Amino acid sequence: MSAAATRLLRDPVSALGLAIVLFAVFVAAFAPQLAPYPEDAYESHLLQRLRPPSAEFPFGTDNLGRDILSRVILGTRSALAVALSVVVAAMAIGIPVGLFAGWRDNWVSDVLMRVTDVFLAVPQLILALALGQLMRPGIETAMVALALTYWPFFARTVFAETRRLRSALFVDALAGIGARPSRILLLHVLPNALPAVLVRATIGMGFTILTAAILGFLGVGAAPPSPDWGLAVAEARQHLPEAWWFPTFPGLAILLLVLGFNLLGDGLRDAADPRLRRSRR
Amino acid sequence: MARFVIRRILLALPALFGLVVLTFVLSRVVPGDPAATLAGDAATPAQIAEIRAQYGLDRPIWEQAIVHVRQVLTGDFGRSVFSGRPVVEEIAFRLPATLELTFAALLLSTLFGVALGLVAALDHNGPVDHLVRLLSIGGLAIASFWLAIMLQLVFSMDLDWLPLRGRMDVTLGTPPRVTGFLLVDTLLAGRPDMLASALRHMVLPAVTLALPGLATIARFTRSGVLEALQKDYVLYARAAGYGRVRLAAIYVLRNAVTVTVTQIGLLFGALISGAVAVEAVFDWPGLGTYAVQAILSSDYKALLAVTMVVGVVYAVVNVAVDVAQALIDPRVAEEMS
Amino acid sequence: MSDRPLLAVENLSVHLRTEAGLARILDDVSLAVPPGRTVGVVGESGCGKTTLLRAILGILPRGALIPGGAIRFEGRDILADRAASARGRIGFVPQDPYLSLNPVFRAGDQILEIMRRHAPGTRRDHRAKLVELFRAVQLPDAEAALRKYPHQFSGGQRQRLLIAAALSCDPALVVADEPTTALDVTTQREILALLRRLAAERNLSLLFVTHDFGVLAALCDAVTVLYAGRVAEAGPTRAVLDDPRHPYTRLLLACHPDRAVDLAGIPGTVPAATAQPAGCRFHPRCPIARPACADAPPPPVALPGGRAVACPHHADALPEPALA
Amino acid sequence: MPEPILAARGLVVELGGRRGLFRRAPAVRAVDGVDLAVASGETFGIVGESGCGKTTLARALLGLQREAAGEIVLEGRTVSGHHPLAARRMRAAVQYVHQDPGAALDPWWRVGRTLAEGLAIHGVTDRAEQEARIAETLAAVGLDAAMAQRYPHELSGGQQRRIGLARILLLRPKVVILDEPTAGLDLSVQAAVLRLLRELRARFGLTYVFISHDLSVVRRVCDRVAVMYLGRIVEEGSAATLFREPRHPYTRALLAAAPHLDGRDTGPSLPGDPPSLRAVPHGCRFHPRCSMAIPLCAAQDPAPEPAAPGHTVACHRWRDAPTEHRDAA
Repeated sequence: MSAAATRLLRDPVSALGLAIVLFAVFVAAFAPQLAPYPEDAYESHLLQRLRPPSAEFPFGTDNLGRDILSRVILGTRSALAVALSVVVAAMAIGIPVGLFAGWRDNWVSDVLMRVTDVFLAVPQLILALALGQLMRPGIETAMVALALTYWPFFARTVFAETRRLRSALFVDALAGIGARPSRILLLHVLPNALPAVLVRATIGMGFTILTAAILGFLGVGAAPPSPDWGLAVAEARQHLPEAWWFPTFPGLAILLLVLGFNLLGDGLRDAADPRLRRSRR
Repeated sequence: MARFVIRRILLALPALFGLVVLTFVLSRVVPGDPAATLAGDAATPAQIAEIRAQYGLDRPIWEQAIVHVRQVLTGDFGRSVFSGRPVVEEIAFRLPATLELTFAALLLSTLFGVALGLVAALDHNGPVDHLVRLLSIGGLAIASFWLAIMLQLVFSMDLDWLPLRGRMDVTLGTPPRVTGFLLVDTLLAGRPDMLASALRHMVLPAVTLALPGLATIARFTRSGVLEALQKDYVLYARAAGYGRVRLAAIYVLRNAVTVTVTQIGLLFGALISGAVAVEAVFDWPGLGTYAVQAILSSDYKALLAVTMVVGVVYAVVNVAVDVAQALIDPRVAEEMS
Repeated sequence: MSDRPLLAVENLSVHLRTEAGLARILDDVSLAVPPGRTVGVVGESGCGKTTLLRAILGILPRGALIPGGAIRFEGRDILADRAASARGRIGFVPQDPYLSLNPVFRAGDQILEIMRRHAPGTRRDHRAKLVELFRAVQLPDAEAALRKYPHQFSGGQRQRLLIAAALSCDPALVVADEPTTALDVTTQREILALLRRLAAERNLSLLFVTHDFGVLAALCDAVTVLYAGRVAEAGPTRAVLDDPRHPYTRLLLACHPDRAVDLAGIPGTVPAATAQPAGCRFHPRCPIARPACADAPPPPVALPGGRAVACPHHADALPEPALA
Repeated sequence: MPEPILAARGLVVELGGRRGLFRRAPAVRAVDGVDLAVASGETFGIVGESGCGKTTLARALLGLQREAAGEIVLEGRTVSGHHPLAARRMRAAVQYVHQDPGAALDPWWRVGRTLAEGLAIHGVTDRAEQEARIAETLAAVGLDAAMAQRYPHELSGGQQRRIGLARILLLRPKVVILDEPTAGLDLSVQAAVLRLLRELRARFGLTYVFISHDLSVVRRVCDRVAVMYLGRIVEEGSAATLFREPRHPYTRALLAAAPHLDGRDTGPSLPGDPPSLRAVPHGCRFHPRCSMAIPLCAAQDPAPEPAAPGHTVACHRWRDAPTEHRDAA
């Protein structure tokens, strides 16, 4: 494990990803302290609307005169919180499903994987939109919808890993010395599948932030006056091309955070994959 | 081969049936009263009851399920709440626009993605490789709706090189609708000016939509080529004196694209998702804008139909992907039978 | 034909840059393959036999250095002169028939591509010749075999395909890398018999790399024994097997189940290529090593009968426990 | 012959049979009616080419693969007819060493933890006792106790084989099934491993079932040998007799094919590849490749019959085969 961590940090690209993610976590944790105008989350100042970037407002102000930098900082917290809850919830469903379906080879596992396939057959966004619409739009609904659409990815990943490990020689050897399936699954298969799950989760964080932003942009996620990044981009559309800074900075925030998770995920994948490990030397 | 195709189509049917069931379950299991949701916030109990009766929500659940399945199988999705026209008709009108856009994007991402992935793999750990790696990670990090707006800002509003929105210059009118695919219809109408306009309108949406796919394809092609290059048969081919170009561009690439082709199938879902946002920004009159409209106006039937149509398209694409794979790698078809 | 060898490896050294330092994989290796003869190269894993073969075929991995030596084929140095590259004139039979053919192309097309680059004639000529070759290697239904994919052949048939590929450009020399290791014994025997027959019929020279002394005995006229990148001993196969002279060869043959009086093994392990001992590379494991053995690599000593051994103490008896 | 420690009667093992929701895979009989008896303290060799069912037979004896029919008797007790977990518990006296013991270790666990786990599964949970037994066993296989702190990938091939043996020996088995214990090893390492196996057998009073395709090794280390072809044992006898006077045509072909140091050419070769288990020939399974086949061979499956005391052959024509005395090499 420590060897993998060293390898990860030695790779400049994934180290950069880790730095971005840690930075975002820091910003989210101290958002009220870091934001120049923390009250701008909800207050509006119509006299100073749509000001271009300046020393006073580094990212400019929006259509309600709110400081965009402050709102970008404040939006980090909800972006991370949404992504984390969605990924954790998706893991809570997907891992047990994948583990069971991968380990057993009967009609139940067939049914589980068919259900997973069906979920995968509908584009996530459409499914999330449909779910969101059926249960009153809002950020909580969006989170439930995203979790319900993302778990199949974990199920697939864990299924594939479990199938691979099930025929691994060391699992066979454990069965050979009389180990119970529960021991093999929990102490051996699951830990061996974890690197793949971790990679999937990291990438899932980035993916969820993106999708949540799309939902916000389309008006079925976060609702005003929440400092949601996607929502901000949507609000900015009416004020183009004059207020170019208005959509630019929230969008860059999305890009940076998602990039951080993707870089980290990519590095983790290489660190965890022994085949690529060899080729990257 | 024909047997393989038929078999593959038959295998897709359970998944489609599962989708029908899933849409039903989701629409009934979700918290809250769907009738109340459909009726809107200001509805009176009487209105809610009316809607419940109208949608058959007051019947026993199994009866609802049978009605649902029968309606979906016969393509009877009812009328849109929003426009009052049959949902099927509306979708038939909009589907070609979305397909045209997604296929254009797919073409762009496949062509450039495969080329970039190949070049990166051949320059393993070199500067080109790092650049493509960054691009392939960055391409997946950009929110499509934001990229669309930024491109509009630069290329339409600022530079005024490309049209801002829509599928066609309004002053040109529209060609007679034959296929619904504008690129085809303008050609059939013999209107090169219209074709040019349609192409110009397509550039920004297609590029926006293509970027994530390009990133994915470049990434998988790269790793596929790298993996194939390590195989014994490559060493053997080198020892036997294959030419370098042929080795990389044909011999190895064909093995690598089996992975890529699978990704194209999976990508199609992401493309449709992306199309929702991209169509919204570019006012593209396709399924994506229709879906958003349906959501914002709580048009349950329209949304159900969109979900089903997208599921069917997705299934068709994946059957095509499997057939393509069987054509590339003869072992695939034999494993199936 | 003169007695000039068809292939001569002269004082070849191959080093490889690795993370652990410079790996001296081959050091001052010489061997010769006379026309029409079958020469074996034998040794345990890590002895450098695969690298030797890759150097001859011109497919050394990236990062490989050739600090010295030459490989002459038909008189020309194919290491120094890329234009003299002997592809086509040197056929290659790889180790693993299951992995050496690209699964997504027809086996016949893969061989025709080699012929397109290295054999004269039209595609039609090539096809006709290939069918004839398929018959020569006893592939069932030669015409149909052209159209089949690799996975549609059994392991033994695939190795026949690869032998046909090796012969497709009328080579003077065929280089084979343990071509029977992946096969069952009955199939191995057939492939060995086929190689023997083809070599005789076509007056081919054969360079055969193996770790199996039994295969060596069945096929090769002469043998070169490698240890840790150096030649330990060379000579006619029967003579070397019946009366090995290098301490390594003697100990190794004593480990063979057909021969071992007792299963002794050899103390120690083969050194890593990045940490080769000074002097004779076998001396840390050698029961008759003397202090001087650690000073300089022993030069080969010529023995009667065309033999050579890289050990000045080859005449000494091994102590009893080692050959107990 | 003394009372066997491990015996099988009419053992049938089917592989790959599965009923899913949408597919049904037919089963193949990888082992089809095998009788064998392993005497206590001997090394019983099973030889055959790839796909002959020797590994499946071993896994069935072990209990990892449930038998479709037949009976397995261990130390006089019938231990067949149970699902794998119960079968393994019942047959704790039988243990198995994989062909690639390095891959048989969990890559994320230190070797010591893996060794202790085996003890824990078998009810030895006291830390001190675990450690004492591990140290003792590591010494027995010629490894330093510090080796327990290593991860599997930090071990050499020879060390991995020794750890694989230690892991089994900790459980105090009586019968050890060795699956290709020398495959992929260099000659000098192979000799050391074989020597270690012999020492351990003497020291712990073990019985070996030795699966190998290397006839030279089998001849060297086994007391008795069974030759398998397409899921059947076609000949069985003492190693000395079987190698000197092979009776079954397949055994003859197999022995003739094995290369020898003396390089002699040994008779005609065996044409063709072994047929697939999915298309087992009628009658004698070997008859399509047999040079001595007569119409009877295609019609009737030969039953094993004694050719000499302790030597059985399943062939209609073994009496007609030329008796060829092979010299001992």
